[in-house]
Amino acid sequence: MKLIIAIIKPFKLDEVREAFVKAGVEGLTVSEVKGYGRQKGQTEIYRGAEYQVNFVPKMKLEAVVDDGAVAGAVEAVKAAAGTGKIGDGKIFVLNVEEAVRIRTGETGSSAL
Amino acid sequence: MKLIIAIIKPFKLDEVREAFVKAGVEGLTVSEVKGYGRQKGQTEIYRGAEYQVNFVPKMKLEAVVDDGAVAGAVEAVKAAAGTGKIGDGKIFVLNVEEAVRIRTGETGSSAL
Amino acid sequence: MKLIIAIIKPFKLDEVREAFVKAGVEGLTVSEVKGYGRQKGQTEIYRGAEYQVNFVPKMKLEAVVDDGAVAGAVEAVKAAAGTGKIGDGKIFVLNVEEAVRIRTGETGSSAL
Amino acid sequence: MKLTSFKGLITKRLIAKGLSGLMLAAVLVGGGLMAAPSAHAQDTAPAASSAPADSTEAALPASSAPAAEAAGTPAPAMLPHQAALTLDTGGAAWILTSTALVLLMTIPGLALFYGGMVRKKNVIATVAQSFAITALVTVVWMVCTYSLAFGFNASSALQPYIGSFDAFFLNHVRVDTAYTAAKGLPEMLWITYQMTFAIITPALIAGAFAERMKFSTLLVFTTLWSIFVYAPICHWVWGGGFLSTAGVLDFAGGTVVHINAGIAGLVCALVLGKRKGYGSENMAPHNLVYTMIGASLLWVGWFGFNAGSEWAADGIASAAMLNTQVATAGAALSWMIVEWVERKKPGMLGLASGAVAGLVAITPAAGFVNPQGALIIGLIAGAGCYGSAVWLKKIFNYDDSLDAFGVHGIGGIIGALLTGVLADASINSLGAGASVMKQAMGIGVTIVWSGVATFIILMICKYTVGLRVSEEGEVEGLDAALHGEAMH
Amino acid sequence: MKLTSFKGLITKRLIAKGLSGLMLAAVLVGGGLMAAPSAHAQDTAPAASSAPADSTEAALPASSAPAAEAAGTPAPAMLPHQAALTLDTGGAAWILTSTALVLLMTIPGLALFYGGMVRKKNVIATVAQSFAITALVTVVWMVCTYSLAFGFNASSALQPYIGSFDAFFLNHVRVDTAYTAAKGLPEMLWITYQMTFAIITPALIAGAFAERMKFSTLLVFTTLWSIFVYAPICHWVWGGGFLSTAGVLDFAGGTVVHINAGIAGLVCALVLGKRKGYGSENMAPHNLVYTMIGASLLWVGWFGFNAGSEWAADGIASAAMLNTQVATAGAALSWMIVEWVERKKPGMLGLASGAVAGLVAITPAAGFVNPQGALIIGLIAGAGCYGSAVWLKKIFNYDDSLDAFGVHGIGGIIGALLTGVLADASINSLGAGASVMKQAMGIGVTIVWSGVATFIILMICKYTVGLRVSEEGEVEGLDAALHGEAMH
Amino acid sequence: MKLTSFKGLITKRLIAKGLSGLMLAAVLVGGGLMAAPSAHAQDTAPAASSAPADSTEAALPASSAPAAEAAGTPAPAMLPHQAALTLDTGGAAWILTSTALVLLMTIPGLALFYGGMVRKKNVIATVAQSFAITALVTVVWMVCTYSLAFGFNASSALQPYIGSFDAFFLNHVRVDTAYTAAKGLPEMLWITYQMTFAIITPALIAGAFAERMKFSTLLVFTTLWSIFVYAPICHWVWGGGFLSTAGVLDFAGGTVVHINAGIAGLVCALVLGKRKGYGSENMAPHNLVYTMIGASLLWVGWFGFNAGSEWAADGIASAAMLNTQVATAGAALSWMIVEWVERKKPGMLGLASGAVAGLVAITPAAGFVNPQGALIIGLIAGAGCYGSAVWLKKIFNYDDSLDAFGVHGIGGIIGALLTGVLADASINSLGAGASVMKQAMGIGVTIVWSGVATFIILMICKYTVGLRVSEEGEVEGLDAALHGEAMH
Ligand SMILES: Nc1ncnc2c1ncn2[C@@H]1O[C@H](COP(=O)(O)OP(=O)(O)O)[C@@H](O)[C@H]1O
Ligand SMILES: Nc1ncnc2c1ncn2[C@@H]1O[C@H](COP(=O)(O)OP(=O)(O)O)[C@@H](O)[C@H]1O
Ligand SMILES: Nc1ncnc2c1ncn2[C@@H]1O[C@H](COP(=O)(O)OP(=O)(O)O)[C@@H](O)[C@H]1O
Repeated sequence: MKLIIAIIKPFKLDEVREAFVKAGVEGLTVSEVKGYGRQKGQTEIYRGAEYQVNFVPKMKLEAVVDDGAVAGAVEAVKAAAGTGKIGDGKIFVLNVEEAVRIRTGETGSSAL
Repeated sequence: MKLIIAIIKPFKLDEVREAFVKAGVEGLTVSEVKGYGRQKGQTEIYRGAEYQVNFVPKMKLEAVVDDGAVAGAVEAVKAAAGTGKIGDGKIFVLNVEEAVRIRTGETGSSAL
Repeated sequence: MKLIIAIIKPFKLDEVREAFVKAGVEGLTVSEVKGYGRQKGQTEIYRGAEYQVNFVPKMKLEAVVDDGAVAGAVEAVKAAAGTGKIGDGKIFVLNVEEAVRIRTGETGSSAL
Repeated sequence: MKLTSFKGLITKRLIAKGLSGLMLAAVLVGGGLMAAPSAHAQDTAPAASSAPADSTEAALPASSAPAAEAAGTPAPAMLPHQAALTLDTGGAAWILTSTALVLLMTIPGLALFYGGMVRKKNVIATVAQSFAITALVTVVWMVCTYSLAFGFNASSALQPYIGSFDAFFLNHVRVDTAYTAAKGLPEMLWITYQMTFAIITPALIAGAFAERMKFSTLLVFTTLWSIFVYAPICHWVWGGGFLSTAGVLDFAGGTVVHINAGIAGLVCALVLGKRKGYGSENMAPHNLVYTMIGASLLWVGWFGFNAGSEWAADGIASAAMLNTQVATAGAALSWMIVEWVERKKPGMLGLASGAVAGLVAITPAAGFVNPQGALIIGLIAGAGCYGSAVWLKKIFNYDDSLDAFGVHGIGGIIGALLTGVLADASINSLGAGASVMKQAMGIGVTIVWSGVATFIILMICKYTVGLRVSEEGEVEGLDAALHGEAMH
Repeated sequence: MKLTSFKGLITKRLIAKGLSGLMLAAVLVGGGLMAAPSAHAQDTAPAASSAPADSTEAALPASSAPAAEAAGTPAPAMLPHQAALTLDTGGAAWILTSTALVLLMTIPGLALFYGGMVRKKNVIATVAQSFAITALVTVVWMVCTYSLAFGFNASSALQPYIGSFDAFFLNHVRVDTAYTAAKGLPEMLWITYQMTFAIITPALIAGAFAERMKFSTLLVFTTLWSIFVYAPICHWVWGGGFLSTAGVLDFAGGTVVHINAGIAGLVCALVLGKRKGYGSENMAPHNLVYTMIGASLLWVGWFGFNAGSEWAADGIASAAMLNTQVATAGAALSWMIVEWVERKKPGMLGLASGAVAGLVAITPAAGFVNPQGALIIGLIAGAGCYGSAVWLKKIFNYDDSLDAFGVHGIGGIIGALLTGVLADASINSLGAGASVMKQAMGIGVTIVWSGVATFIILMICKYTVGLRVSEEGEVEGLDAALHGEAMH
Repeated sequence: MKLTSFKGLITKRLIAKGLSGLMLAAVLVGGGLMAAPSAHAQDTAPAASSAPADSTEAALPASSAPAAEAAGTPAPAMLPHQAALTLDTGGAAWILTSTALVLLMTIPGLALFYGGMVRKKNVIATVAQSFAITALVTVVWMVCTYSLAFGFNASSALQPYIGSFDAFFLNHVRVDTAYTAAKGLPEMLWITYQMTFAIITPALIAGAFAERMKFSTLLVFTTLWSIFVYAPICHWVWGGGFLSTAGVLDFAGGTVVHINAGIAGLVCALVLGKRKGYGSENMAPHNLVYTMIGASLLWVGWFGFNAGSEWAADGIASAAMLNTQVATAGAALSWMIVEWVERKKPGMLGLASGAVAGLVAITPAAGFVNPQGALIIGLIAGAGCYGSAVWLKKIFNYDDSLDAFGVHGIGGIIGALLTGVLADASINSLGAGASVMKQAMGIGVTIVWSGVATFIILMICKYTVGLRVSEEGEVEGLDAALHGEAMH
């Protein structure tokens, strides 16, 4: 099994979630994060004080999928999350050694 | 060393934390996340507008533990986090290549 | 490629970000987390009720870097995040099998 | 002393003469200003107490210093809508308070009521609308709309339709002048009190186009709307225009403020179109505590709106306050019950919406009905507005974001009609003239003028400054897009 | 004109006769309504000024229009608690304002004070309690509790214990009637002003069972409690009942409102039991800014509560306002200092709690003591309530969630007793009759009746609608469980 | 009856005699208290109406009961600053209301205006400052500052500079006494009303040292500052001191409150130094909804501040209210426009800041100028304060965190000077004496005294309790560090 981490633009969340589902991924976990990269944050100005925000709001999606499903999922996410503009985000893939469904105790792929 | 990721129901946080501690895990990191899976979110209705919330609030616990402690920790979490109801959550195990305690510079298991 | 996870004290965020950049890391993702470990949270007292907060606020930085850049990055972070006081935090290194830049589809190191 | 209610005078047939006489005086004024006061004083009696009475009253210690001084020197010329001030300190104290209460309704009341209902990314932009409208309308009112609404037009042919141009920039307004219909209150107080009504009306409309209109457009729209929609309708009902002479009863603004704002809101919702993601995205209120604060301040401030509209601290003002309280409570409960049945759970949003529906519906009736009547109005308004905000909106499928039409339009109509049914002459002698037909006429005229004029103004905005923010802006949120600000 | 204080009249022995005579009149009323007014007018003098006086007064310009008209026609029959209105415009202006201020105390004041102290998942449900109670009690008051509290019972045997049924649905209330104890104010204003007291009392109790009671239960409880606890106690102290004749001093509601609500709260806390996780989970206030806003609006609104209870704008009202300000400040500081010593840090919650403790304690004394006395009351109340909210609660280990008893019960008792000690006849002649024993008697009666009746009402709720939300609901949070709403 | 304005009296040359006579009387009082009243009554006429007039007025039903009683018995001795109360119920009703409105400005108004502008970790500490200052200054005022500010010093050599010590702890204050300059209001009301001004002034200063001063230091600083800076300056301008006799016009506190607080703020900002991370960290306002609520309550409450400063409900009070509304709106718009041009986007913070700038600037002019003048003042103040808050602060590079100086100091100076230019005698006869030179003199004196005294007080604090929180505390946030509390 692999852990797919996708960092995307917030307003793409629903589209990407649907893409995951279409790609056969039945569950995922989302966290609100702040990203630093090529895309710069907007500058806040108030009463003359000027401040360049270093971080831009992003969404981090984490989904553990079967080895077989990885390629398809990655493609799907890429398609759904892309706008062609800077700051679209990244996809990372890590190896997962074990998975357990707490409710049933099932392990491995059947736990997903 | 392994990274144990546990996604659980929010009100189970304290019980699971204690379970980790009992299993000899001395530290962990928690983040508030939103989960998508079999358990569906409640529907919000306001002034006739109806909206099915896709995500349910969850807690994500991350703990890096010695290889030897993994099995016990996973069992402990499973026991503590379970309610038998859908949405109890998942446990994932990943491999960790290195760990460093910033304060002392210790590395490996002694850094945990 | 490796995923460097650094858990640090919140007010060190900017210094650590700059350290990463100096070490050649061009992007990273930050999340607000709560940490449990040796450092204990402060006790809240209100109208006689006393409550020991188990968790202390921390920042989690995640950066995927080239294998070659790992050592330098870890050193840089250690230097920047350290105060010598308990609760300075941890650095974990995990292996990353694939990385994709959504905007361009580039993969591997060039996606970072 | 008891204020002779202007609304009252003109609804009484026998006074029609006095009014036409007033017009005459107004014309004379055109001819010779010096002649005006006396002529006016005589012709409009009992609207204005006779000149000698004035002077004697002016001599009383009760009158304000300037008036006293004026008594010595020959009084300077007055505009036809003006009379000498014969100060009613108790009444003045209550209206000074009421002015503060009605301003409180818009800022922070309405700002929070609306601000809590939008998504978090738009809350600053939403509260900024109420705040900016408050500042803008204040200046517009001082520059021209007060004169257009409450001035008496020198031409008796025009007076039924529009006020005068003589009091632009509050010209000729002095510390010792009063408005003819409220001689116990300094005109400057009258101006400020009425100004707060002119402020909240466009602010209410903003609920219909929330989360998508440009800020610059809001300013242009508000300016034009105040001049071409609010000022004339206010003049027709309260400034001696044709609706008041026709006997339309509107104690505190059901027609002028709420139906007017509601219809304008509906037109705005239809012309601007829906918010991006309407129906698919979750647009649930982001902070119902803000909405609760807003609804509460609207409730409290409405005492100044309704009980203040008696322009005195007396029995009718007390009746208006009691009726406001009872109707609001009744509406909150009836909305809650209907919602409980249909949605299975009663919500804070429902309680707040129901309360506002009741406040709106009792507005035209506050000083005319008895408490039992007020309870009936409230119960009907709560359920009725629930229906319009929930079912009507679904059926016709338009995006009246915060239900400006659903609550203010429908609530105002319910209240205006029921005023004709439930007016009780033992509460207010003017109630004797009440008639559902007259009320319906007033409603109809308001709907037509407000609807058409609002549409034209929107078209002007559309082809000049434009109506909506960019799509990215709408997604990013109006706080950042329009104001470069954010909630941290 | 100066209002003749009803509390005053009946505390003065010589008036006892007049009152029994009043009862007599009340009986006559039963027999023949037409006969009542005159009979009443004579027997209750000086409570009610004599009929001729009335008519002359009615003739004064000062009286309201309807009254003037009434003067022409034969005045219709009045209920024994009513008198002809002789309008005091300055007083009316201040009480109209005070009514708005006291309503402001409950919504949004108390709603925010409490809402900020609960956990985030319960904030909407908590503010909804205050808002729903406001709507509910308004209707109950209009339907029956006003009549039960302030009506004069036709039976002189019953009058000491309960009011009449004649004014249900505000029957017989007119724009030109006044309450005998406040002839300068329209009765409709009196009704609305007193209504705001009836509203805040049950809303205060809610602090004791916050975060666990069902919403439906809240509505049933509030209705029964208003009828069987608030109405009678209000009648005993302010409606001419046996406590007022016994000379118990309660200027603005220390007994009727605060001790009453505090005791009821304690009973609720004991019967409902603790919140799930009490003691182990962190239940610290989630938003002390809301709490600060609430405490501030309580403070400001309390001017209407205390200074308004003079029912006029005069020297005693001014003394009440000054005393309120001084006592509140003193209590905030003394709570802060004790907390600073014990907890090492002074908190915003402490400043707010201390201020409210001072407001509660000065309530019964506001118009009776001098500023030095007010300072003493404040300093004692701040430290005393800290003790009860922090130590007492720990010792007896009950979960009075937001300290309804700790602050209102204890604070009210401290204030009621000290009123007997510090009342200054040079401030208010009624203070001459002050006695700690009488005060203690009033406190005792209130504790017993409020405690027992509240317990019975809770039992009725328990075996019908049930008391607490489900355990899952409590964990999930009342916002979602009860109202299907959430803070986003 | 119309109140004879004290400011007025002493600006009129011919009254100088009366005043010196008053001093004489004051001395006599020292000799024989019994002799004082009559002497005082004669010498200060027309400040005090003659004794017989008093008694007759006292006989009127309009006067308060205690006064009436007093009329019977020989009136007890009065302090030189006191006169017998001749109650103006309408005026009293309005000032009772105004007192509530001005308190509302500080809590929760100013608390939220400032609380929203700081970072989230400091919001509780920031609102706690306003709340604690309210409690502390109330007690200090009652103990000594009222007497120092408004008492008449028995020594005619000292009276121009400082009040008396005779009214410490409000000694000799009775329900039937009034302040000589406002005989229609009970002195206890006058004390409470003026107290609210003494409260908000130090609370305003807090904006300059926000996010870094110790709480204990705040309490010490506020106490000393109230006694040594506020009390004397208040006495000079409003207590019959040398600035009032010199003819400086300050209708509602431009000099006493705003310039005074602004200068003190600047000194604090310079002495305390910048916040850690100033310039590098993002210190943008964390919650502009709180700031909007605060600005709105300041706006609404300011009606009590400005229109209340007429001490009556009359034409001039109405002018003050209208002018306040117009100037505030003008300033909000002009700040918005300048910001729109320079920053490309108009912000909610800008609208709120502009409104406050307008409120500050119109304060000294409110009852002296006409509406056109008010609009001019507003437009200039909005742009002017934008310049000082944005450009000036950048140039001189100091950290006036929330622009106490930028808005209140500069805004107050603009208003005070323009009062000299735009005062209109047809609005207020006192305006006749207006002169820019006199105004500049008043400003200069205030700047020097406030600047020097504030610096000395800060030095005392520095070497005793210390000024700033620890660096870790500043990083962790003042909520946790100072109060052990947090927003959840
Ligand atoms: N090396 C990295 N490790 C982890 N997250 C990264 C890394 N580089 C970028 N990110 C995340 O991806 C987001 C987008 O990256 P950015 O460089 O701004 O645009 P693009 O994805 O088009 O190159 C960043 O905001 C950050 O959250
Ligand atoms: N494949 C997955 N990858 C990552 N997180 C998952 C995955 N499947 C489920 N989750 C997380 O686990 C939570 C519980 O899963 P769900 O399917 O709802 O119930 P259950 O675990 O009992 O089957 C989800 O809300 C989500 O946060
Ligand atoms: N085994 C672990 N797994 C994951 N996170 C950990 C682990 N141990 C500690 N942490 C994180 O590191 C933070 C600091 O650790 P702590 O033991 O408090 O101090 P130190 O880093 O000095 O040992 C904790 O608050 C927690 O967030």
